[in-house]
Amino acid sequence: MTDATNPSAARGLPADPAPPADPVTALAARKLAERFPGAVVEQALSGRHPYLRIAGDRIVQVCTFLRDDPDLAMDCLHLVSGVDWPAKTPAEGPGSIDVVYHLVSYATRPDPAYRKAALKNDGFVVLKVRVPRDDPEVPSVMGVWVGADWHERETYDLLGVRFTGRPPLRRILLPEDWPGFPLRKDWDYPVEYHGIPIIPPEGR
Amino acid sequence: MGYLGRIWHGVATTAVGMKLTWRHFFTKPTTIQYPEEGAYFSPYERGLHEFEPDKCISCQLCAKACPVDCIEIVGPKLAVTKYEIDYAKCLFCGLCVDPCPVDCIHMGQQYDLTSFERVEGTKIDFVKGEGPWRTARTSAAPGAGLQREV
Amino acid sequence: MKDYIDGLWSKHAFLQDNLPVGLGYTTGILLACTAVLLLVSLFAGEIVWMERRIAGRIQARIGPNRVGPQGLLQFLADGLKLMAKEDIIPSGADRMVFLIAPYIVFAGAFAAFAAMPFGYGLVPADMNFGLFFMLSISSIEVVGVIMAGWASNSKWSILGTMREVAQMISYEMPLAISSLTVVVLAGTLNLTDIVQQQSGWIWSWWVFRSPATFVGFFIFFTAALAALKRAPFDLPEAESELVAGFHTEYTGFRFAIFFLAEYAGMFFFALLTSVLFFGGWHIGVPIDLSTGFGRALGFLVLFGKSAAFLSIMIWIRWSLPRYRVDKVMYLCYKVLLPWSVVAVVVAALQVLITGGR
Amino acid sequence: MSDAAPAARPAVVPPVTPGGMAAPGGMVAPATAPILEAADLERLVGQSLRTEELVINMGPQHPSTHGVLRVVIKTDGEVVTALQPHVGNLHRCAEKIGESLPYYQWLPYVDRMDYLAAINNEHGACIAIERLGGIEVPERAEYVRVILAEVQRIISHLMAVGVYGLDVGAITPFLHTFRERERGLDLLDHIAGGRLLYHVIRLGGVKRDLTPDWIDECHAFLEQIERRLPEYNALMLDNHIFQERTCRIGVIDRATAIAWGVTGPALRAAGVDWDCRRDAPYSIYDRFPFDVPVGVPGALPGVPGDCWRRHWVRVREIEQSVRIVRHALRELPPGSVQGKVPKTFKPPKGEVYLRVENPRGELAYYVVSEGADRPWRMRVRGPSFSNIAVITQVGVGTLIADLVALMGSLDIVLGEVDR
Repeated sequence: MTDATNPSAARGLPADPAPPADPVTALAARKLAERFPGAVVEQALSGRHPYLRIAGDRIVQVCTFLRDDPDLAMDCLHLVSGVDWPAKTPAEGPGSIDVVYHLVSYATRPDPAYRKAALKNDGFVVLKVRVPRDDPEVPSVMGVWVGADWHERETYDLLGVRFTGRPPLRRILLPEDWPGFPLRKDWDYPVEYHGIPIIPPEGR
Repeated sequence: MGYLGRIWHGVATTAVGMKLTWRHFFTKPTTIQYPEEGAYFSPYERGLHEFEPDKCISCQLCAKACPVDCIEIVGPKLAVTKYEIDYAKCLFCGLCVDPCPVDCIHMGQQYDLTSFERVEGTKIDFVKGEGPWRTARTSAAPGAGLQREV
Repeated sequence: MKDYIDGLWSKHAFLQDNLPVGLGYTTGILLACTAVLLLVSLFAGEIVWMERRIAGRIQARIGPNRVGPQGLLQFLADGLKLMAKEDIIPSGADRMVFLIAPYIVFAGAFAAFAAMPFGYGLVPADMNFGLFFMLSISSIEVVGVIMAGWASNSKWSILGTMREVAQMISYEMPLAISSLTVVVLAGTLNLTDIVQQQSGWIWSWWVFRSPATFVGFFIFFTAALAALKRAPFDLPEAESELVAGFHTEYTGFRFAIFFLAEYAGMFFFALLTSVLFFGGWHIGVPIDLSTGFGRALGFLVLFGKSAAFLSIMIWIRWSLPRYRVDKVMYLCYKVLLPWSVVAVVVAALQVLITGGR
Repeated sequence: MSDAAPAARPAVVPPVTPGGMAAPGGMVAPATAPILEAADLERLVGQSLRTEELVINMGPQHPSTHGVLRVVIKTDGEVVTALQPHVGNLHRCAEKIGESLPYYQWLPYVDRMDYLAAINNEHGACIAIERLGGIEVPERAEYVRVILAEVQRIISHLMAVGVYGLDVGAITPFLHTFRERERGLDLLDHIAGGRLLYHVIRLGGVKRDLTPDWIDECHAFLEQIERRLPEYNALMLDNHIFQERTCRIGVIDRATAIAWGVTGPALRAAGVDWDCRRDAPYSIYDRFPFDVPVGVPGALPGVPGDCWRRHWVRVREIEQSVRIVRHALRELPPGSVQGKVPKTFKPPKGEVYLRVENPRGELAYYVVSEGADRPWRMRVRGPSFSNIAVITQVGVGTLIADLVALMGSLDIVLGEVDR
C-alpha cells in the first residue's frame, strides 16, 4: 500500500516534484539493510507517511537495534496499531492484517527542512508487519519497550493479533468472554451479550 | 532541612495558607442562588431543538447530517406530518442545523432535560408537540452577554 | 447543679417524707445529664452549620442558607434526611457489634461532658479529678471505632480502623502531658479551681502565665485536632483514600450518630482548651462572677471562647492538605511528645523555684 | 459511595476458609484476571495463624480513580505489594464508529474521548484529516484554533491542579480553581454553544469567529488566571504538608517514563525537555515563543519525576498558555474562519500520523484512507492509556495514600484510555 498519490495530483493540479525522502526513515532503512539484510521487505521513504515493512520473525532484533543505535535512539514505542485488510475476493486467500509500530526518539529533533516539504511533522520511524488474517501471530516487542504490553493487549483485543513470547495475552478493553474481534471488517454484531440486546447501527 | 527547620517550615507555610483562606473568608462568594438567579446563557447555546413545521421542505438533509440518525421526517414538502428527534441518541452536536436550506431547525436554550413526571420514551415529535420537555423557549436574544468578573 | 437540686429537694417537706432519701440526688443527676445531652447535641448541630458556612465562605461560595433563617435549621434537615435513609447492614457484618458501635462512640464523646464546667457552679458533676476523668473517658471512642471498623466487614473499614487506633492512642499522650503543664502549675485537677485561679487580669490566664503552658497550649490544640481526626490528621475517614474509613458501611441514622459524636468531640475540646488555658468564664477583668447574673455572663463568655476555637479548627481544616499515616506518627512521637515533656519539666521547675501560684 | 458487598470480595478468590476474613456464600465475581495463583491459595488455606494480604478493589467506584478505572491491589497492611489496573469500563468503540461515519460526522466523537480537553482533541483530529485530504485552512482560523486550544489547556490544567488537591486532602484549592474554570467554560460556551464538548473546530476552520466582545472577556479571564495562580501555590505547591505528601513520592524517572511511553507533563517532570508544540510544531505553534517547564534537578523541592514536580510543571504550563493566548490575540489577522471543504469530502488513498500536545500528553491520530468518504481505519493514541500503565511498575511498594497521590498526579481521563 504505497502512498503513491499526493493531494495536489488528486485535485488536477500539476503533480508535486517527487517529495524528498524522510531523513530518519532513510537512515534507518540504510542501517537495517547493512545489519539485517533481508529484514526490510519493502520501504516507502518519501511522502506523508514513510514506513518500512519488516519480516515478521525479525521484528524483535530490528526493534532492539533501532532502540540501541546511538544516532537513531528510538527509545519510545509511541503506538502499536492493527489495520485489517480483508481479501477483496475469496480467491486472493485469507487477506492480511498490518501490525504498525510507530517509534519515536526523544533524543533527536525532527529536521525542519524535511518537515516543511512533506508536511510530516517529526522524526518517526514506522515499522509495518504483515500477518495472514486467519492466523495472525507476531513476536512481542515487550522485551524491547515494556510499554508495549497494553498496546499489544489492545491490538489482540480488537483485532485478534496474537503476540508470542510475552506474559499471557488477555483482553484489555472488552470483557473476557466477548465474541470475536470487533475491529475486523467482517465482524458481525452478536444478537445479545449476557441478555443485553445489541442493536447494530443501520449501515449506510 | 534539619529537625527544627522542618517544624519552622511547616508552621510558616501553614500560616501562609491560612492567611490566604482568611482573606477569602471576607471576599464575596461567586456562586449564585441557582433557581432564583438565572444561569448564564450563551446566544449560541446547543440545547433542546426548536422547529418551525411550516417552513420545513422535508429535504432530509438534517437527517443525513446527523451522526446518530436520530431525526425522522415523514410527510410531503411544506406539510410535514412527523418530525421526530430521539433524544436518547442525540449528541447535541449541532450538525443538523447547518445544512438546512430554509433554517427551520435551531438549537434552543433549554438545556435542563429534567422532568417531574416519568414520561415514556425520549422522542419529541415537533410537529404534534408531543413528548417530554416540551417548552416554548426560543433562542435567547443575541445580546445575552457574558458574566462579568465578580 | 446537682447539689442545687438536692437543696431544693430537701426544702419541701411533702417530698421529704414520702419519697426515699436518695431520689433527690438521682433526679438531680438525671436532670443534669439530659440538660447537657440536649445542650451539647443542639450546639453540635449548630457547629455543623457553622463549619459548612465558614467552609463555604473560605471557598468563595455561600454555604447552606435555605433551611431556616440563614440555614440555621440545616442540621435538623440533615438529621431528618438521615433518619429517612435506608438502614443498610452489610451481609457479612458482625451484626451485634455493628449495631452497638455508634452508641459507644456517642457515649464516649458525651460522657466526657460530665465534669465539664459550663459556668461557675454549672458543673454536672464537680469531681476533684475532673480533667483526669475527662481525658480517660473520651478515649472510649477508640473502642467504638474499632468495633465499627471490624464489624462492617469491608476492607476500607479495616484500614480506617487500623489508622484510627494508631492515631488516637498515640495522640492521647501529648494531649494528656500538655494539659499536665497547667495541672502542675495550678496544683489541682478540679476544673472549677483551675478556672478560679485565672480570675485576675488577662495575663492571669494560664496560657500567659508561663512559657510552659504557652507551648503546652499549642501542643494541646494540635493533639486535640489529631484526637478528633480533623484537619490535617483526618486519616481514619480519608475520603480520597479509604472511601470513608471506618464508617464506610454506615448509613441512615447510625451515620448521623457518628457525625454527631465527632462534632460533640470538637465542642468538648474547644471548651476544654478555653477552660484550661484561656480563663474559662473569666473575661480578663477581675470582677466576681459567682453571683446569679455573673454566672449566666460566664456561661456566654465560655461559649464565645469555645466558638472562637471551633472556628480556628474549621479554618485549619479547610486550608491544609492531609498528612500521611507515618508522618502523623512522626509528628506525634518526634515532635509533640518530646516538647510536651519538656514543657512539663519546665512547669515543674517553675513551681520548684517560684513556689507556684 | 460505599464499596458494595460483591465488589468488596476479591475478584476470583473462592471463599477463604476459617481464620481469614469470612466470605460466606462463596459468590465469585465474574471471571476476571487470576489474582491469586494456585501456590498462593495453597499457602493461604494450609496455615492457621498467619498475616494475610488484603486483596482490595480500588474499584470503578472510588473517589480517587478519576473515573471508571479499577485497580486491584494486594496490600500487606497499607503497603501495596501487587497491583493490577483494569480498564475498559468506558469503552465506546470510538474507532469502530470512526470507520462507519464520514469524516465530519466523527468529530463529535473526538470530543468525547478526552472530555476535559475537547478542543485539543478536535484540533488534532482536524489537522490530521486536513493533512490527509489537503484542505487549506485560512490564516485567521489557525489563530482562532490556537487561541481556543490554549484556553482549553488552561481550563484542563486548572481541573488537574484543583482535583489533585482533593486527592491529597486539600479541598479548598479545588473550589478556587473551579471558580476560574467556570469563567473559562462560560468563555468557550459563548463561542461554541456547549460547556464541555464544544464541536467548534470543524474541517477547514472554526465554526464561529471571535467577536471583539469575546476578546475583551478573554483578556479579563487571562488576567484573573494570572492573579489567582500564586494563590493556588500558596495553598498547595509551597505548603509543607503538600510537599510531605508529594515530594519523592511516585518517582517516574526519565528511563521508565520513556520506556512506558509516558508523555506530557509527566515526561517533562521526569526531565525530558520535549514539547510537541515547540519541538515537533503542528498548525502555527512555531510562531509563538514560549518556554517549556522541565523538571531538571535544581532548587525545587523533591527529585525530578516525583508527584510534586508533575504538579509544578502543570502550574507553569498554565502561565505559558496565558502567554501564548495573549500573543495570538495580539496578532489575530482579519479574514474568514471557514476554508473550502468539498461537499462530499473524499481524501485520496493514503495514511497520516499526526502527534498533538494534549494537556495530558501526546495525542496521536493514525488515519488510513482508501479514497472513500469515510476512513478505512481511524486509530487514536490516548496519552492517558500509556500514562496509567506506568503505575503497574511504579505503584508497587508504595502506601495506599501514595498510590492515590501518584494516580492523581498522572491526571488521567478514562474516556481517553478506553476510547
